Amino acid sequence: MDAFLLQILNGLDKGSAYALIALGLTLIFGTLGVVNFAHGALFMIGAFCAVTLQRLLNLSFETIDPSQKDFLGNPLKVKTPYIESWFGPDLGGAIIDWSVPLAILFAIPIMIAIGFVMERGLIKHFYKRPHADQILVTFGLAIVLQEVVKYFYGANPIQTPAPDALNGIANLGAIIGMDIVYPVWRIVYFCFSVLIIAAIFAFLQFTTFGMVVRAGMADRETVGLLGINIDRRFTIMFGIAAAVAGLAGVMYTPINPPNYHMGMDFLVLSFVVVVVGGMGSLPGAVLAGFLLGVLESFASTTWATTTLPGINQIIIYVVAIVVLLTRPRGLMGLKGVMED
Amino acid sequence: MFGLNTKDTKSLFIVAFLVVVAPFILNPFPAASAMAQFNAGYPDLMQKFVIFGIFAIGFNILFGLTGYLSFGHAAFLGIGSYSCVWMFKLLGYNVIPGIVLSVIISGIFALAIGFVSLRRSGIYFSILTLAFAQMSFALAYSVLSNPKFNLTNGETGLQVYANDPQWFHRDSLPDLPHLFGLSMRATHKLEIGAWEFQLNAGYYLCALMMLVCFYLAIRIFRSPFGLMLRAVKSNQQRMNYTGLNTRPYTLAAFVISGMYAGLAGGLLSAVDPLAGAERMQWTASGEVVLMTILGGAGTLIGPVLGAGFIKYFENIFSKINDHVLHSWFAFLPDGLEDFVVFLIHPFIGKGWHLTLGILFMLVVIFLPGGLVEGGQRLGKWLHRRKAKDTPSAKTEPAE
Amino acid sequence: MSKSEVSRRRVLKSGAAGTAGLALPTIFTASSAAAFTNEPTGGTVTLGFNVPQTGPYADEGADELRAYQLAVEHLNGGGDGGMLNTFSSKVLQGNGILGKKIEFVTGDTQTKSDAARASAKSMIEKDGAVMITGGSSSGVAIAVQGLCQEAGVIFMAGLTHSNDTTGKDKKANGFRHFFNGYMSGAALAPVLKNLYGTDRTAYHLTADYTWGWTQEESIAAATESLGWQTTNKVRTPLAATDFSSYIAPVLNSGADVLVLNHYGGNMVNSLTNAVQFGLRDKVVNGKNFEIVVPLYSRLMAKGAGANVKGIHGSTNWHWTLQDEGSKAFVRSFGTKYGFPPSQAAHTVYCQTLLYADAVARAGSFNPCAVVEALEGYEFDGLGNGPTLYRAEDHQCFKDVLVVRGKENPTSEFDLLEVVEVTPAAQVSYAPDHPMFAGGDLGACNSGA
Amino acid sequence: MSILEVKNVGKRFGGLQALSKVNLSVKENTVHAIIGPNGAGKSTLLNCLVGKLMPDSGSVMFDGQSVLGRAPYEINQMGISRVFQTPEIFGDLTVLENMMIPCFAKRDGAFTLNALPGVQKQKDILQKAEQMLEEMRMSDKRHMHAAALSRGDKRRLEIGMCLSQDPRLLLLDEPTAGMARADTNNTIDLLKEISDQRDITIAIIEHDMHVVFSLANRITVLAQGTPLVEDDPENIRGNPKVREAYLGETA
Repeated sequence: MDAFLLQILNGLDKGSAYALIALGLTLIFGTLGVVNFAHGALFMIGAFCAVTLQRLLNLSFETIDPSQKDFLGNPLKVKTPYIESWFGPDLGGAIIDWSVPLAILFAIPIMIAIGFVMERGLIKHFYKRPHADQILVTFGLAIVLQEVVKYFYGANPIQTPAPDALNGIANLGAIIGMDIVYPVWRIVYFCFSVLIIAAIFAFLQFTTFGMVVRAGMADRETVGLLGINIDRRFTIMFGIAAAVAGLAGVMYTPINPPNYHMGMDFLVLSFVVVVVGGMGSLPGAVLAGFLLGVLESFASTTWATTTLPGINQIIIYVVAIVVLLTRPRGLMGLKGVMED
Repeated sequence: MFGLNTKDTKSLFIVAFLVVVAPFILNPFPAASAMAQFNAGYPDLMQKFVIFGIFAIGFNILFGLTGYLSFGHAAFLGIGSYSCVWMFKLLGYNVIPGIVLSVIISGIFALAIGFVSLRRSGIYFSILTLAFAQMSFALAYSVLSNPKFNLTNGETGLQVYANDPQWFHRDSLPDLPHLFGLSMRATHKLEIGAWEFQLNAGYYLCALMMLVCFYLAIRIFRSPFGLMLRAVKSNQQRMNYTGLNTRPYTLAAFVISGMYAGLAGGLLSAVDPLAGAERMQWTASGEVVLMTILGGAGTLIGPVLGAGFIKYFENIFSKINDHVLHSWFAFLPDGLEDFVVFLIHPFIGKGWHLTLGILFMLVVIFLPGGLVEGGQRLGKWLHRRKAKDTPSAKTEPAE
Repeated sequence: MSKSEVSRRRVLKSGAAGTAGLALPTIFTASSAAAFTNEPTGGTVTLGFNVPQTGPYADEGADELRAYQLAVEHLNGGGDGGMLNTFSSKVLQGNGILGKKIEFVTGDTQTKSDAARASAKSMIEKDGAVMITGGSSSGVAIAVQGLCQEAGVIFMAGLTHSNDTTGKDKKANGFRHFFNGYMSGAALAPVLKNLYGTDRTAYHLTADYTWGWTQEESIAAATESLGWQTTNKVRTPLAATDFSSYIAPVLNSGADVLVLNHYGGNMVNSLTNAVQFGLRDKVVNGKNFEIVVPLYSRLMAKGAGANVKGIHGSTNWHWTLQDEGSKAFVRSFGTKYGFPPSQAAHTVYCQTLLYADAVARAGSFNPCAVVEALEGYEFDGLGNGPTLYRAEDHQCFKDVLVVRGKENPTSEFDLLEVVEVTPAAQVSYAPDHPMFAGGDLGACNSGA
Repeated sequence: MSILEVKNVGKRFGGLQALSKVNLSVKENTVHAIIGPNGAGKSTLLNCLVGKLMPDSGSVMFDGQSVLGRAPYEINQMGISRVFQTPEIFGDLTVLENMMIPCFAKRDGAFTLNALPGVQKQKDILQKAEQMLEEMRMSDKRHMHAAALSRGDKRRLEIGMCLSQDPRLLLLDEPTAGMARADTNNTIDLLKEISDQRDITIAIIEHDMHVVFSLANRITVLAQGTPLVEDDPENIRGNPKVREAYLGETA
């Protein structure tokens, strides 16, 4: 039973990342009608915002300590972060320790700016072009972005730990008298995702801006005829989608250390999620994200893999095929979106 | 000729000519010169050019004509490769049975996958094909290579072992893939002055296959069937209300392009008898999409150009290192040399992906019709210049 | 005058080659005068360094490339000579190989068999490389080794740890300096016994491809012979990034040791996840829960950060070793690049030296002569103590290091500490050991 | 003799009864118009005839055979051709190619793997397509991309494509919607010519009374998903029920 609950938690946790990425992807599909293959790269850039902030906070000056030797036998250069010398070791240390949560503030403006630049500088020119062209150009962009990151940060994963206070495990089952321990940061990640998803839905549901965007998603031309500048709003939506992907990346770093190709790892999967959810459907993306996350977790159990060898590697695709064959437009897809 | 109109016959002959003399024109720089780095006229790369040319030509029959964007065509490439190596393992190293089987087996798989996937269109179709290909990849990489039932030999790749049956193998035959005794690795080196050219048996076999494929593709493009496929891309609704059943048309195109992919896979094994699972990964499927679009989807020669373009970058740019750069710019003063190398460094060697990514973007942004459009524009521009020159030349005497 | 010479030469050469080509299609080389593939005729010899430059192992590839360049520098007489000074064989003079200056070409394996073979082929066909070396994964090593066997050049494997490389996929033209899965198990087992006792229950998580399987088989066999139980062996997909759903069942499985048969990004993530789930601080059956990573690499340990603390594993070589060879290598590498070399860098540096030395001793670049010179060759001074290149399978037999993640690292490189140097005798096995059976070395191929 | 018999056809969309108890009989070699105000169910009825929608009840017989349950292409092969409200043509292909496709469909059936002989070798098809273009007075535009044609020409092309199959029944869905007056009149003339010269039945759904009364020799008026009356044009013009339901405001 507790094993079952643990896998549910794992699934929800995985699903959080899928849902956040897919949400952004489908927002861009829905609003701009653009297939954005660079969306995984945005997730990756978000993660590297956290890495960058960690590096910035750790910027150090060197003092030579003659009592210790480095690997070549020279006196060891001891590094002290500026932050620690400015704020004292306690506060400075705490700031460094909390670099990942702090990176949220750091990442939001950066990701929105990247989103704006991408949309205005590149994507804008591809609204009228075939989807194949959009795929190619955004795929090219994704390669460029990831190679640039690789150039500066290398190919190996970079450890970006969560704050010590959030690094341990919590006994979730204590309330119901069971022993279900789960990493605190993963719980944080799940709650964070739910919060972001709720915020996006609330934003679209309850603000005038959101209403216009939703109307635009349904029928761009009509809204345009009303004299509303829908393009500017869509640009902002692109920025928001980029920020969502970026935040998903920032918060993901303590779960698994980021590397430059993590975006590509998630890209194919998040496309499957979006399509299973149904093109252009925001609730569909979220639903499919969590659903596939949970199914993937259960397929990874020993029970599943001994019954059907290899099921853990193909479950996502099996589900995708079954869903698409039984529900032509995914779980909650709209008719006529991306069918030509 | 060959049932083609003059224009197509001409382009077929041009392609045939280029393919035959490729070992020469791809090696324009003397072997010892610094520019030899850019020579592409060695057997492996030339084989890759034509084999991926076949792959892309086939993909183009589906994507270019019907507009159905398959993201899983690498599966057929991989299946073809595995089939061919299995023939090597069971029958012996003659390439004919392997190539024939690779086309048949991939055709069967294409029929099954296409039958299911073509029930949907647009991105839903793309994701279905992607899902099938990724499943094939995942299974080939691990489950199908377990010791009890080793169909693919997993990560290492399927290869011929000494204890394989090879029923028809005789000692007089080469211990490598061969065509009735002519080894696919047989290479004739021709040294002309400072130049060195390599004429390779495997390359010419693949080249011949590519010409046949190219010829068939022209015939298909120009046939009523090709017309129907273009009609599918243009307006399925009208197709249906004109009494035409679109499903078998798209399925036939899917199977044909799957067989092309299988043939390409078989040839890959024929020139190098090892079939790796990576050939089926989505990135490999993506590659052929890129080749086709980059070259010019829906055009006859575009996919071949795109294939050559990508393979050239992969194989030539990845091999340029700082050492080579320094030797090129050695004539510059030291500081400047280092600076130039520093500037170019991110784009070569391990940075070849970056260069390729940038080029993708540039081509798509500025040449929506791919390289073929680039060529057409260049041709028009030259034509205009010529046209400008000619009248002035004519008017001169009058004055 | 020079003009006419060129044209005469052209006529002669192409004529001769033409008839030879028609009469008997030769493999790889055209002029039947050549004794073997890519026989170096000028004042230089070309080596092919085929390493991952893109993809997840690009950093290891980059480190290998640095070591290769250092080795070439040393062999050509540049720098401080590095391990040439401590190497037991003294035939290398610092004047290249057999007086020919070493040149090299580099390529990108992309950690894909196809790409690696394409890159190696271009080195052989286009650049005339007489030896190919490199790689950072077993699949690639085996694929390229097979190619080199067919082509008739020597392959000096880089980082490849699967038993198969010198087991069922061994080839006469291929040589491995790096240790393997069996050796990891054999070296780790006694240390684990001393540390954790004989009454232990192990849970295996294994990367689902050939290397993972041979690693799992080796370590499970070694620990079971100590009396340990194995509760479960779970295969994880290579593409997996989040291991939570594989780690969670460990919690209540009753196991008290988790063995992670993962490498690279897989290892970084699975270890990070295992620590996340509190496994390192867990107590099962009154015993501290332990995690073991059979194949350690410092570059990967860096990716896993603080999570490696106190976790044991094995490694081929580590820069903190204090023998003269290691010290000399670390000094010249560190001086040139500013940081200590990785084990991948070490093994490829050694391989390059060993190849050069074998050619020098054989007095020929002919692959068959090189094979003969390397087979059964014993040497010392390359950082691993006395080492044997066994003739039966072309595997090096040398000491294996058991290492542990350091609790208090003094620098970003100081992540592992050597716990034990397991002597070569203890990790040796018979050439026909079941884990290595089924292969056939075959005869050396010089391509002639 | 009636070529199309619709009996008791009903169709619901959720809570909306789009069609109920529709009975319709189209006589051979007539021009039969179906008119009605917006939302009367005209398009739904048409879609039921061509296989796009499956009615919930009733039967649709064409020339003695049921069309229900058949795919659109099968129904077309039975001899029903459809002209859409906005011309559905192959925009990426040339006018001549557009015209050849229905000829192939007529000759080769719903699917033929005719992949090797060139299109240019199909002399009979070429001849027939050229002849049809001639008839449509579009020969001079044969190498234009169909997408580049004017609205009126697209309509002519589409009608020509349908006629090239020699259908027994031609269904037209508001063929003059959105057209300028001159284009509308041209289309009326064209359709008149067709019905006069060919052995063909035409069923037309139309909004524009000018078109209806210029062409039709039988009219069915549909209101709220059910036929109000079926009669000759003269009688319809004078029918108070129709005036009330539909013409009252517009006539």
